[in-house]
Amino acid sequence: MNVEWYIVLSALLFTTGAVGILVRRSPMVILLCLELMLNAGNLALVAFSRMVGNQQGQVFAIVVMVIAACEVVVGLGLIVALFRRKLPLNVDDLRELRG
Amino acid sequence: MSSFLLWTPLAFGIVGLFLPKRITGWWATLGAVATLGIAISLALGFDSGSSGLQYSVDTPWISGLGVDYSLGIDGLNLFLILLTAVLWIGGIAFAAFRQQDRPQLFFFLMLVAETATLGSFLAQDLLLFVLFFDFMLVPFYFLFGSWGSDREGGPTAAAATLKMMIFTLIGSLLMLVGAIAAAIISADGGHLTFSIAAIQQQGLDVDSQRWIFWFFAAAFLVKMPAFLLHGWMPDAYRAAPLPVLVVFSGVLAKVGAYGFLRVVLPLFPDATIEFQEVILVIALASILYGSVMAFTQTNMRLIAGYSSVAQLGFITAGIFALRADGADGAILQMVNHGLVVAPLFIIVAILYERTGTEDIREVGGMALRAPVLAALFLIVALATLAIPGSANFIGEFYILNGLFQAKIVFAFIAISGVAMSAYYALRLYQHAMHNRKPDGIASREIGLRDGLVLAPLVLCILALALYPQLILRRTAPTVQQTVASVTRGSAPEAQLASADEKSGWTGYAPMETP
Amino acid sequence: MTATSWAWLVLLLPLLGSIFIGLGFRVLPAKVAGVIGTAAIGLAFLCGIGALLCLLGEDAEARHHASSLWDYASVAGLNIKLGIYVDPLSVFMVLVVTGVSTLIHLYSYGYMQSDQGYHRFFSYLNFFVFSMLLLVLAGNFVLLIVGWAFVGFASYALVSFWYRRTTATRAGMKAFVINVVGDIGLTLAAFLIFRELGTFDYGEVFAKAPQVFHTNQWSATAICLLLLVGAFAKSAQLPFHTWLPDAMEGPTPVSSLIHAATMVTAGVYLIARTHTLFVLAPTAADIAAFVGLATLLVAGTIALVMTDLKRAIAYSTMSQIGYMIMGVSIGAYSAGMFHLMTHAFFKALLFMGAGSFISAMANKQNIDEMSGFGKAMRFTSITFICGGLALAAFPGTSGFFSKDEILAYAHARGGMYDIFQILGYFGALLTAVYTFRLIFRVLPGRPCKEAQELIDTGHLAHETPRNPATGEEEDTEVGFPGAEHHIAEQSPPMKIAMGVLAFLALFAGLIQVPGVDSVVTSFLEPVFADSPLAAIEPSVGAAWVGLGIGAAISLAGIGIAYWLYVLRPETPAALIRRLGPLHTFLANKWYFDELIDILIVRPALAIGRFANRVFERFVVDGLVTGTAETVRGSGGVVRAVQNGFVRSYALLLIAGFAGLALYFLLSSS
Amino acid sequence: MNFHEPAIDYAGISPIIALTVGLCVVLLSAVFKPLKRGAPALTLLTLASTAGLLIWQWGENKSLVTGALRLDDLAISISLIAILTAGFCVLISTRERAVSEAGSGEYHALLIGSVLGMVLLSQAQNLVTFFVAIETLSIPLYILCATNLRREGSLESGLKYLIVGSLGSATLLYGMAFLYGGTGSTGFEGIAAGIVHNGVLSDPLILVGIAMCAVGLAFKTSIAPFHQWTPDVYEGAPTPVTSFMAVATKAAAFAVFLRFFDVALGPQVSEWQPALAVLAAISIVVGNVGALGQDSLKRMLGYSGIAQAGYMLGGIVVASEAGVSSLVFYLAGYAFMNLAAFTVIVARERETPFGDSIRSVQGLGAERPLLAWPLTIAMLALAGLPATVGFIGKLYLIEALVEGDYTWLAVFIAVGTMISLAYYLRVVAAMWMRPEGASAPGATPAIAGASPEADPIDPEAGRRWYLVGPALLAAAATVFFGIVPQPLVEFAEHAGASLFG
Repeated sequence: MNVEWYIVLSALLFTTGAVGILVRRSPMVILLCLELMLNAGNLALVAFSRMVGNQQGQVFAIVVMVIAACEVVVGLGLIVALFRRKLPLNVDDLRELRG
Repeated sequence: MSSFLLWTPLAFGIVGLFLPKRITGWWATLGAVATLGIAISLALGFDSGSSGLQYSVDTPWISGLGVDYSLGIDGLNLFLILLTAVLWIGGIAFAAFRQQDRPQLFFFLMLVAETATLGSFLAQDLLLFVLFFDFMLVPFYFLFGSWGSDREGGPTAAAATLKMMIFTLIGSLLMLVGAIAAAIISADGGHLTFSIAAIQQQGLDVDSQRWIFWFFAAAFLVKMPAFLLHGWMPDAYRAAPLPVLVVFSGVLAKVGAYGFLRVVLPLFPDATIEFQEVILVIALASILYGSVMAFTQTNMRLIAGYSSVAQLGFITAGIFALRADGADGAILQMVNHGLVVAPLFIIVAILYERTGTEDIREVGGMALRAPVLAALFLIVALATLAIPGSANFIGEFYILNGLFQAKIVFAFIAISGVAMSAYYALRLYQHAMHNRKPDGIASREIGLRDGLVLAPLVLCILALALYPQLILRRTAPTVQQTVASVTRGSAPEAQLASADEKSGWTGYAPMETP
Repeated sequence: MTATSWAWLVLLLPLLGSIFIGLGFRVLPAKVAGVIGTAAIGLAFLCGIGALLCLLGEDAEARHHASSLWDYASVAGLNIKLGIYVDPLSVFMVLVVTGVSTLIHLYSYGYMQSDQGYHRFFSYLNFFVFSMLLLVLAGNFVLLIVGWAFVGFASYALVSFWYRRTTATRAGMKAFVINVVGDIGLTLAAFLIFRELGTFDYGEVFAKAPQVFHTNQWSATAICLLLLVGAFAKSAQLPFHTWLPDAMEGPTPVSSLIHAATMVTAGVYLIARTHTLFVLAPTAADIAAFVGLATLLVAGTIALVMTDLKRAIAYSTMSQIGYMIMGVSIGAYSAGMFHLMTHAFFKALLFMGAGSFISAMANKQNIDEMSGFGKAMRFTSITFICGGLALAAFPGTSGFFSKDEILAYAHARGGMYDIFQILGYFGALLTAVYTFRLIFRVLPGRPCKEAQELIDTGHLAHETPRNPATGEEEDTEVGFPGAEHHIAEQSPPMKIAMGVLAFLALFAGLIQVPGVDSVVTSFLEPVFADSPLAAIEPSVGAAWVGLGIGAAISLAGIGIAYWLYVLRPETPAALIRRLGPLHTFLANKWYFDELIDILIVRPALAIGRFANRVFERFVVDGLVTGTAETVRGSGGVVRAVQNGFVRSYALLLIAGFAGLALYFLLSSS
Repeated sequence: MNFHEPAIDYAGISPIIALTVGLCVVLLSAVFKPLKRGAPALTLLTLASTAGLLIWQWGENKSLVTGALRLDDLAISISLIAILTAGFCVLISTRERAVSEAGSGEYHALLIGSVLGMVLLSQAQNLVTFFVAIETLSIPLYILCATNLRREGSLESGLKYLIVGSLGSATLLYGMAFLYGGTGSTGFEGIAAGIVHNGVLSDPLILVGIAMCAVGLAFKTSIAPFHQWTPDVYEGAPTPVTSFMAVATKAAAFAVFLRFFDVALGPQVSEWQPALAVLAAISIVVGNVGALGQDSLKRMLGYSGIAQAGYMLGGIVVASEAGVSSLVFYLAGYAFMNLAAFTVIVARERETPFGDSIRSVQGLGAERPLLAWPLTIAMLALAGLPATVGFIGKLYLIEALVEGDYTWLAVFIAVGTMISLAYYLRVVAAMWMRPEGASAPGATPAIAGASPEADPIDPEAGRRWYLVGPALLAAAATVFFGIVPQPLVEFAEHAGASLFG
């Protein structure tokens, strides 16, 4: 069993995330999809680090997890703020800024 | 010394910003006079025999980019500098006699404009030239936009001015690219310098000459403005405040023509020869179109404006005859045209104050109570139509002679512009001064103060009419050299036809003669 | 003092006079201005005499001098000096010009008295004389052009002297523009001369030309034709003549000085001056001769029907100049110049007379309304008749000798040149008829209203003067002679001027009587020595035969006129009825104005309108606005894409990435 | 057993330490009542000391933390620009609504955090630090954008920025993964070596990797077509934050852009050069035409920022020392112009009801010359007119481009500049001239000002030293370096030399 499979899987994850962002309206789900994409990256990193045989990739992956966490936190914070302001939790309704 | 000349107006302008409203005008006038003084002292010390640069300054400015602060005076720019100095006095003094809104700013900008213009004449470094050339527009942008007049049914002053800015900067920015390209290509990996002399010495290959030539030509032709590129002119001229228009149309248009002599001919000789006829065609189109438009317009400003289009056409044609006499005439004509168009606009302003209109159909009979004004106007009008005996005639005579000897057919077409100029210039004069006076128009004699502005300019016209040699003699050596740089040193005397060697009616490019 | 320094003085005096009067218009009293003006010209005349004496003091070959003040504009191989050229020809012209001008100044001194623009008038008049002298004394083609244009301007200024008259200003414009066309012709000729000979200087040109050009070489012909454009425009020859009749809008002294005596003859002078070139280009010379002939006939026919007194005389001027052009072109140089001189005398005189009549008629110029002035204005009538006789070439008068000399020469030249003699005589017949038509219509008969008043009171109060052309009321403010003014004839200066001219008109011919004496010819002889044509001389016998025919024709003409206008006053009307179309054709001056209008004026204006309404708006402006709109439009697109949907932003981002990735993959493989 | 402590170049990382310490202190200051007011001062102190340390390190060229960072003049110069901007941001944030909303300490702490990210980013020469830095930079910004909780737009911009930004970083990360996979290293040199080693011109892994990284970076530098967040976020975010974002983010992102492409992907220069050139051209066009007719000044500057980014990208395209220096020079100049502009906008936002609409500056020339001049100068400089640093910057860039045989891109810049005049001068006209028929004052105030939770109006704002001062300062610098550019040129040349020396 060789590295391709892992890459294919991660690619699938990545696309799923991307498509999710494109089709879903709820900011929550969109955050999830972003997570998905980041983790696709992680998977690829780990797989590659196995392939090339050094640890840099795995270290990278761990760092990424931390960062991903931060992003989610911020994202959720924003969503809460929106909710507090009684704003619709639907990205398509957030288009006061345009043109 | 020449940088002294360059910065004096600016210095006065900055000081003027902090003076009380009442006296700023006079302060500015003083500044302009001081500048003229310096200019004259330079002219007096000018060695008319030599073709080289004099009073030159040359110190590195941005050594990292190979830009030098280098100025210099030679036959090409000496009299254009004097013209600038003279006309600015006219414009500023004329404005100083009148109530201006936000005077400090107005006169500050006027003087900034003078420095910028002088800079573009003095600059001997290609990039410095481009810099000043572009910078000239900034003060005029504010002057036109803020002190200009909106036209009902037409664009506001701001809009008209914006049009002018964008239009004229098209060329200028392309010129910037062209200038940099010229320097880099000619440096060819070596030490990068923008010094015109150095670039000329190193020379450019023909292919790059071709496109760079057009980048520069675009800038200069728009500035003049030449036929088809004059779209900005009518609106801008209508919007502009007249004192500013005096210097604008008097001097700025010339910078374009000057650029051809200073930059294009020396740096891109092959391209110049290659495109000689193209430019000549544009020039002829400007002459004919400008004249035709001039005699169909009814707005005095536009008559003057389109006549300048025609005149600049003559000047361009003279330069691109690529003969010493043509180019000599071109420079002489630049000065002449500046000297006639400026008083013309002052007179338009004076008439406007008396009649409240700039439409020649609504004025008339002004000569009745204003014989002096009429006389001054008459002289200006006659000079405008280049009546033989005026320096303008000598200018056109040299230009057309050069053209005639170089490209005879073009000369025959071009000269028809002379007849039309006779018509529109006299038409302007007659409609304003003669015939019956419409009711409700005050015919007042020109005031002493305006006389003080107008008379000296007219005197300059008369003086030059008596002795155009004054200019010709000093410009000739440099012009000779500049033209020779294109025609590969074959002096015009060599092309001067004698019985045996000459070609038929079709005309010949001068450089082809042995 | 040398001839040249006299010549410089000749130039200087009128210029000073003009400037002085012009600047002093506020301070100088009117009379003083007039005196200064007249004096300046008078002194110039004396200086001219001085120059003449100097020349006569030298032997014939040496009688040409060039002198220059300073380099006017000489760089890059063009060597243009402020220089004059003095030789018998120029001196001859100087004398004619200054002489006649002095008398006309004298006349104007009285005639313009009631005019507000007195200073302006004399300043202009002096300036004109200066320009004319510059024209004749110029030492190179550039200065010639300068003088040429200056007289054009002076003519403009004086034609539209009463500048509140729309007709006057329009006429002035017409005169000026047509003259500029002439200037352009000269300028191009100068360029061509420079191209071929490399100089503008008379001396060098005339010296080099014979070596450079072989006969009828294209360039020589071209030069001459271009010169002719100038000459015709100035001398009102076909087809450039239409400005001259309109120029009669100016004050009458102007018509008499500029449009009869001096300026309009400049073309003749030019041809004579450049005869060297014309000899090398016989074709051009013949063309000139034929144009002259055509003009003299056309103008003569028109003059037959003109009812406007001044315009009729103007056409007669055209026709007389036709004689001169014909003469100098076929080689009768001295004869041409001689006719130029005599014509100056009698034509100036005729105009003065006409001026008096017209002012008596309160500016009505229509001869149908005039009659009986013979009794009313005796002196004027007598001088007018003298002028008429000379013009009609009545035996013994000046016109008689000068005109017939030309025709005799044509005969002597023989060959096709006989045509000129024959048709010339026909022209002479016309001349006699129309001249005495005028005289018989104006002088005899039952005095008309004005004339009657004159006889009764000796002075008459006009109704307010009206512009004969438009009928609009003249405003006397600009100095148009006011309602209350005395008949000019009374003032002595005018009488002197007219008297002297009458004398000259009658007897000036006697200085050149075939077989008796030939003052003009022998004086001008050195100038034309180089021309083979000058050698041709009609034998005395032939000349006298010619004179005989001439006398017969002139008497016949006068007789016809008498029969038509005195014995059978109704016949003209009958003739007009009979020959209606012909009459309308002539009365409309052969429709030349209309022709030019259709061929040149209208097209030019149409182009202008097109440029203004269509081209400027749609092409030039369209170029600008079009570009601007396109840019703005694309801006709209960008902003439309910026629709605020975050998901579409994401989409674009991903699409962009896809594109980029694709590019890399494709470009590398 | 013996323990080798790693050799740590404390001097080298001292700026980072300083920032981190400052970050903690400021954050804590929010807790202690007495220090509450002092947050801005502390922030300025931190920034100043960091700047000092950076200047002390000027001229160094060494890699730190076992090759994770590289401290050289490029990094230092960029960091200095970022810090300068942050300083301005602190000043003009005084009395800003957002600050009170978010709490002074937090606000400034976030600001420092972002600066820290930038300093790191400018030094990063390893994929990991690269990614970490870019997120350290971004995440605080997401929050800062949303700090004006009262304003819907602010929150919206925050969320939009977050979503699209994370998408960008995700792409970036994935690209990094591929690069790592393709070359087996995360260090820039390592990657370069790897590329050379497996002679990759055809390795899809690396190619896609490059593409993705390019996207990620292009996004941060708001290069079209990855620009769309820019106008919205610029308009929505509190103006001081916008100014900080507009300048500092661009600077830092361009720094790593340079390092990454010129060092790591150096070997493949011929591959990515044309691609980037096209991107540059696109953003020049998009940015300039998009900015036409925008009534919101911030939005307009957002679009103009896109165009300017396009110009600057030229400096990377040519991949030469001149390119780097010209880019650094342009960034420095860009900082001054933008800061001047934004400061004035802040002032007007506070003293007029028009928010950042162009109407807020109408007649400014007569009313508040001290604000009008800076804005005018800024606009003329952005338009690249002579006697301002903007002209020299363009000159420098064009020189680099022509030298690098990308003259057509130079022509693009020229044309773009020409279009840009239309909207820059519109602002100038509004200040000094009679209003154009188009934007004559109408009834409805601008969106920003109109909404019920409009910020309170401070009629004196136009006179406050902390607004006028920075504005004048920035404007003065703009003109000064336009007339005496030599020092700035040398500064930029060092940066260039450090990367290619």
